Amino acid sequence: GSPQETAAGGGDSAAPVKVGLVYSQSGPLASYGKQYIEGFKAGLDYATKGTGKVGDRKIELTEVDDAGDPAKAVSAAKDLIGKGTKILAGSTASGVALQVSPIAAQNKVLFISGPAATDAITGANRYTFRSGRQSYQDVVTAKSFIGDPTGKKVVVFAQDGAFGDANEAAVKAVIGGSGATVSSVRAPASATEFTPFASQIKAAKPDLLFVAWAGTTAPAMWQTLDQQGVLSSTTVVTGLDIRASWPTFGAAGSKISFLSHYFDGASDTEAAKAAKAKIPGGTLDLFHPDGFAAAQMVVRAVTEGGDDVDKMIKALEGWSFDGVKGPMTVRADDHALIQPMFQAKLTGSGTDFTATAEKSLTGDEAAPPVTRMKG
Amino acid sequence: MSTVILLALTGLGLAALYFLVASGLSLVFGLADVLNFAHGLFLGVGAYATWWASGNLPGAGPDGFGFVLAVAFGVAAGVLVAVLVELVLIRPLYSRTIEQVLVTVGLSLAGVALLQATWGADARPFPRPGWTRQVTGILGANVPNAGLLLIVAAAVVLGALLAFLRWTRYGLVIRAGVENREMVTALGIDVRRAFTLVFAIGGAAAALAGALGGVYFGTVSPGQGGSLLIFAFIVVVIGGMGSVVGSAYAAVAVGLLQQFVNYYGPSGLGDVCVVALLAVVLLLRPQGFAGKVATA
Amino acid sequence: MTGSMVEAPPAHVPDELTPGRSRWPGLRPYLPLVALAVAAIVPYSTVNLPGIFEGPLNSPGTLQLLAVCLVFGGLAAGYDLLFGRTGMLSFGHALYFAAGVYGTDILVTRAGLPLWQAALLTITGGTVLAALLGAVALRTVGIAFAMVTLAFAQVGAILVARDFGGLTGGEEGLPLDVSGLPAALVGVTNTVNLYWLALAYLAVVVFVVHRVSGSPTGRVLAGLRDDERRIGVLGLDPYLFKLLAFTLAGGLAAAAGVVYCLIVGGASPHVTSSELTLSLLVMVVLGGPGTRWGPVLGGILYMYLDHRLTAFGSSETVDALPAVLSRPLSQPLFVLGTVFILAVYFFPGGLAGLRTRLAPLTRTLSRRPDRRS
Amino acid sequence: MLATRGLTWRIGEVAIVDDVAFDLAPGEFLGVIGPNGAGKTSLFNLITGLRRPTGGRILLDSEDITALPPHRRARLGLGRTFQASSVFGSLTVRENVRLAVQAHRGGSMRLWRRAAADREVAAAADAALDRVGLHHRGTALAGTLAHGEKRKLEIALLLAGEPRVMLLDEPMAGVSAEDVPELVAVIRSLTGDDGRSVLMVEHHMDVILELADRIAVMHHGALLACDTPDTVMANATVQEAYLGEQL
Amino acid sequence: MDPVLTVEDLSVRIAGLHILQGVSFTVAPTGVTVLLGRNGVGKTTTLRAIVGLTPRNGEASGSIRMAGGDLLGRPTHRLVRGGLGYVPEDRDVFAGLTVAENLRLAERRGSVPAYDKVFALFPELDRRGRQRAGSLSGGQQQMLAIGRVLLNDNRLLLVDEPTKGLAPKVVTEVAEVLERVAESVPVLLVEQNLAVVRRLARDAVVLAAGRVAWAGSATELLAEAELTRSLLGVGSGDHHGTPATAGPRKDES
Ligand SMILES: Nc1ncnc2c1ncn2[C@@H]1O[C@H](COP(=O)(O)OP(=O)(O)OP(=O)(O)O)[C@@H](O)[C@H]1O
Ligand SMILES: Nc1ncnc2c1ncn2[C@@H]1O[C@H](COP(=O)(O)OP(=O)(O)OP(=O)(O)O)[C@@H](O)[C@H]1O
Ligand SMILES: CC(C)C[C@H](N)C(=O)O
Ligand SMILES: [Mg+2]
Ligand SMILES: [Mg+2]
Repeated sequence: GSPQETAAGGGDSAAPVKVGLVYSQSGPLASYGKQYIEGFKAGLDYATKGTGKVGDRKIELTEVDDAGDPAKAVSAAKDLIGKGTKILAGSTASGVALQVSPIAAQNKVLFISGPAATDAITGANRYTFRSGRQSYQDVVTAKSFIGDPTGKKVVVFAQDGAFGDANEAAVKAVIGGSGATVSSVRAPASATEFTPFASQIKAAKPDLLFVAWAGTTAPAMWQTLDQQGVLSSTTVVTGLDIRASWPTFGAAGSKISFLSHYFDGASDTEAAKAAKAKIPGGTLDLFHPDGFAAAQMVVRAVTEGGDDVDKMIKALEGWSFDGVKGPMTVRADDHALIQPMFQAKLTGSGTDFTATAEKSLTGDEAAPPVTRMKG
Repeated sequence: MSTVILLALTGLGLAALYFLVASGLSLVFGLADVLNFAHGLFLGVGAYATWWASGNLPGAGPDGFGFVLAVAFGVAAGVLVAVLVELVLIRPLYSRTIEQVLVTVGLSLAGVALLQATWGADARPFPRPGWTRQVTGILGANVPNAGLLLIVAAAVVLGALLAFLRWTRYGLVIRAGVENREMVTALGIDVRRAFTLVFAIGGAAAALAGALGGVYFGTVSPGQGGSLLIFAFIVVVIGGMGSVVGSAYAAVAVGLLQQFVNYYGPSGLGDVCVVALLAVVLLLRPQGFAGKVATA
Repeated sequence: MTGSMVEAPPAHVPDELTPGRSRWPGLRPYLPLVALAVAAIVPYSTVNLPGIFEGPLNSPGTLQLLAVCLVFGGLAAGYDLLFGRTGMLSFGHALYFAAGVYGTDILVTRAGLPLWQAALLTITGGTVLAALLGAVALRTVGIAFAMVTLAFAQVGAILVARDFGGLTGGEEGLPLDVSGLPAALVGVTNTVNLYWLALAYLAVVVFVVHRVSGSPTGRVLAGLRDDERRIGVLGLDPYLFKLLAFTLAGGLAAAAGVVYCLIVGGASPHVTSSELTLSLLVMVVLGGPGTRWGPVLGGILYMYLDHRLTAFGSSETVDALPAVLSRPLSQPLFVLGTVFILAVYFFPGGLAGLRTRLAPLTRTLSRRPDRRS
Repeated sequence: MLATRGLTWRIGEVAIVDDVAFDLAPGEFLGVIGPNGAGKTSLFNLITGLRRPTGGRILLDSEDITALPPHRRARLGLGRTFQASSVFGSLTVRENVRLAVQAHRGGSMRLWRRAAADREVAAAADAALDRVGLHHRGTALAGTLAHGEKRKLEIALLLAGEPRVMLLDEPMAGVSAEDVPELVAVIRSLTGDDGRSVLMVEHHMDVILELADRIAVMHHGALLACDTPDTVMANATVQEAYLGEQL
Repeated sequence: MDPVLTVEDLSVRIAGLHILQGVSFTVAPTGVTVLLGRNGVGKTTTLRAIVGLTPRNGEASGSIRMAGGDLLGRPTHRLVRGGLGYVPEDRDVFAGLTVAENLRLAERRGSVPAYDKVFALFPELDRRGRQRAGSLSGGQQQMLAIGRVLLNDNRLLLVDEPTKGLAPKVVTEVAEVLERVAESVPVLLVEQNLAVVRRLARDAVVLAAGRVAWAGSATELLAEAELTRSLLGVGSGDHHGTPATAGPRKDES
């Protein structure tokens, strides 16, 4: 054999289409991964009308666990590409998405990023698409809570690192750009005691507090903000995480204004009904729509492009479709996924909480600014 | 002014949490000479067992006596696991310190993964009495009751450990046993039992820390123990390995430093300061604050 | 007691300092070269090893996995220069590896330097960093030394996570900008070149470590491991030699970082974690500290398991088991952790000790036919 | 050759070594005796630099070496053995001695040479092993040696460094009666060569009396007497505090 | 009289080395039985096998009987509680504990510790109760090591090189103490100092090459110059360990 040889992508019109899904089956983001794959399977079923086939060609899924580690994801991606896979999807974590995306570009295969929220994936290169929302869309939704921002004082409370940086930058651009003064309080992601930060926030007396915090310390953080009177003194906005996390907000939950990517009941589309019917448990959650949309995009790409990645890209660019959340559009310029976003309220107590939609933003209302395609 | 009080008291709460985690670690490390990376697992076991008991154990619950019962169950579970670990895994490896470290590393990986396999990776809300969510006004500062609970618990644990070391023969046996196990046996003492006891106490302290940590964080998740462990290690080392009192001082220093720097300094500096404190203490006084090994 | 963790990495006589006792004394020195040659032509083989690798040996996925394993084999061998051969327990070795990974990535991606310059600068920088931090940390010994190195590495981890000036990409990491890289290192079809690069790195490390251990300096390092005070009384400055070992190991780790960055195509904060140092320790002890091949094998095996267990966890065999078994088994870390524990019990002295442990067995096995006849 | 002036080491209030002054002439063999805990080993530790004195000076060839680290002193020709055998346990006996030879001859900071290829080092090491009668044990791991063999290896390590001043700390302790004469002969030969001096702590009085030119007596950290064997043995305090009633 | 201890065909292997290869001897119910032999012959190994301290990587076989029961394989702490006192070769006092704590540790359950007896023998230990054992001089440490064993009633004492590294005066003191102890408890003693042996020993066992080379009356062994030379490698006149010039020598006991 030759060391440079890779398996040929099947040009055979009846050969199965290989789709590689690299996502977190284990590791800290395993539950996001689980929703993603359930959503994907439901979406595939929906888009192929239950056949699992595009034309005569079966869609053959290969699932690989990356455990949230980019190195493992890259290995898996190379392995899949080497075996002739032309379509990669998955990436639960932003770090994974960012490192798999260049691999896809280098090898000219399609990559549809999953729940990873990082803005940097939008416009990363022409081979990279996304099936979920991005931080910017979160922030635009947050802005809708304060009406006219002119002259208002906004504080961002975010963890150190890229996720926090991205959110802070987005708030400065979106809300600061329309007249508000934006300042930030940052804390290490590993912090366990939040009183100093709560005190700093309180001292700043904001009109709106935007919180970008992911991780297991979130409940302690909310409790401290509540105890120190931050939640009752101002409008506090944050993203609504998966269902399992709702009870951890405790009493603080009802004092927060949530922006939401998705929760069960936020929409009542055909796709949502189909997804609900298909997934185990019958209750939709945060990242089911991402998997569902990814499958819809895969089917579209294969239907229009066959084995030709360039054609797949053409077929996806500018494509509008009805996803779980509602109408979605793959923006041709930078492959942002334009999609509706929601405002939500959390009610309930103990372990029993429900989210209700207060308002929904259309895709265009929540659209991120166009970025330049980098590669 | 009230900010300073608030920061000081919450800093002490944090210190108490560090101490609770570190005390067991310090005891096991200082007395049994085992650098126990599985301590985080004991923590997790305590937290999850408390959580489980409060939902499933008859009589246990999130409030009042039920809560005490749940915590007691959690502590018992921590003791059980620690004793099993000592008997099955550590005992055959005494005097092979590096191997012991490896086994505890392996155990921490496997154990936490097992918790995750059983109860999932996501944080679960932790059942706790309503008053622990409230605050108490002290000199104009709203001090969280959970923090005060931690401080009280830490003081009790400190007192109990000191009493154990000072007034029982076990303290003596174990201190001697670390120096020379064989010679303790040659004096007619079953030193293995004493070491199992140290693990049991370490496990109990860890499980209590896990349960009270659950109260403090409001949630329980598989990785919680591990993330606290690194600070606990720092506390143990700064305090002088194996000195329980030293750990208490070190915990207070670390907790307050972190809290105040986080408020007055730029973000992230709190952690850096703690790490710097560790480096400075060790460079100036390699034996740590207390400077004496395996003492009360 | 304070130093007891470090006193005795299970003692092994360095291979290099003992006379060989081989059955084919003439062939023995060439075995490593034979092994190297075999490893070098692996990419030409289409052999399929089902269950062991996903695809044939020459498939990109397999080569990528092998490349990662080889780099870690080398990294572990370099770490063993500290731990197994000099008796220094550093908990912060990940820092120098991370410096290699992030250094290359930042210099290539952010500063736009050509690869060779970036690599050179990074390795030099990593070595200097190790020398500087080592100079401070070596004022302590034993557990204190372990903790000071841990503290330094922790600061590194915090800095990377803080993402100053967007330089490191924080928790998301920093993908490598390949536009300026030699074409031979880019693209899945060129994975084989990365494999060869990793193999070359491993070969260099093994050669360096072997050479150094067998040198007059290596003799001093071995002495340091046993009795530092005695070395001083013999007229040698222990500090200097320890610093030398620390710096050399740091440089080798930085070089590993460069190669790893190319193989993985980016940097992520995983490489800064103290768990990485801990796993280096596991690799070395798993393999056999102070032996020539032990740490290499340990590193390779560890990384192999680390990567492959995720596949094992999601395989159908595991899924088919009852939930009590399949749930834990589908957690790669559960299996990895269990493997360590078992390894500690069943291979004391590491893989390298296996030969001696198996000796009685092989002897009885080979004797049996005689007796029957 | 070697001298101390007012050498003192205190831990807290207690003087472990108390204002010790003595002179060691070239070629002289000075025995050091004194009750257990008198500070003999501590004195050695101060002279070789393993401990820092809290007062006083140490002179080697009239040069003040008080502030030098142990390895610098060794380079100046100061060698010692340890009371509790301290050999490189995981190295072979031969490697132990080669290391000592190499440390003495320089060239230890050579990363890229083959240590085994240095014939001169090997030859010198073998000569030292021969001299203590350990040649046949060359390939054994030093850690597995029996007690008496370790004592001999200690002396071989000392010889390998060709020191001008040798400090021996209880070389006979625990050596079986059978091996004593042999070891005594080796130690006796130490001073035979060109003006080397020896300082030896020993509790076996017959050995001391056989070897020493002068005897120094330490008690409670201080130097009680330093004189010819006969004078010292006749000293009433020495009799009372050290020798006691004989068996 | 029946022996208090009977060792039969004792073999010990450590790390693959066959250190004891079938050692058999008995210890008389009164007085001191001394175990002699060159460095590394296995004297310490023998004592340790008797109290069940054969290291992990070693194994002992054969039989060690005391008052009928076989000791081999029983855990050390049981043996010691059953009345076997052991004074190890390197004293092994707990350096970090005080003298009083060292003694307290040696108290055995179910018997009243005989502090009076110990302090009568070693008044020094009483005076230095609060001192850390690690800061005691070598001789004081040796006294502590012996004292903590004497705190309890024993049926047999195993004492390994109690005079190693001790000043001549202390050697005499230790020998006197052992002499007095041996009046009530049988002692198995390992000793290199022939003067001490001469004074204390009633019976002698000589080990060579992992086996018993000679056993019998100690006086007989030391009286015959040829025997002493061939077994112990020293002329009987060479009283190693005693000053050649000083003081009148006491009569041999
Ligand atoms: N680091 C230390 N801390 C406290 N005390 C010490 C220290 N080092 C030595 N000492 C004490 O100093 C005294 C002198 O000890 P040293 O070892 O020098 O005695 P020595 O004369 O060599 O005795 P021996 O003949 O028993 O070997 C002893 O009482 C000892 O306990
Ligand atoms: N743990 C061990 N591992 C390897 N070898 C050992 C071990 N313990 C003892 N030996 C070996 O067993 C032999 C007998 O040792 P032992 O200590 O019993 O001798 P001894 O007669 O007491 O000698 P000495 O007079 O020097 O105290 C020696 O060769 C020693 O090296
Ligand atoms: C909190 C989550 C929405 C984070 C997201 N999956 C990311 O990794 O960016
Ligand atoms: Mg001494
Ligand atoms: Mg012995």
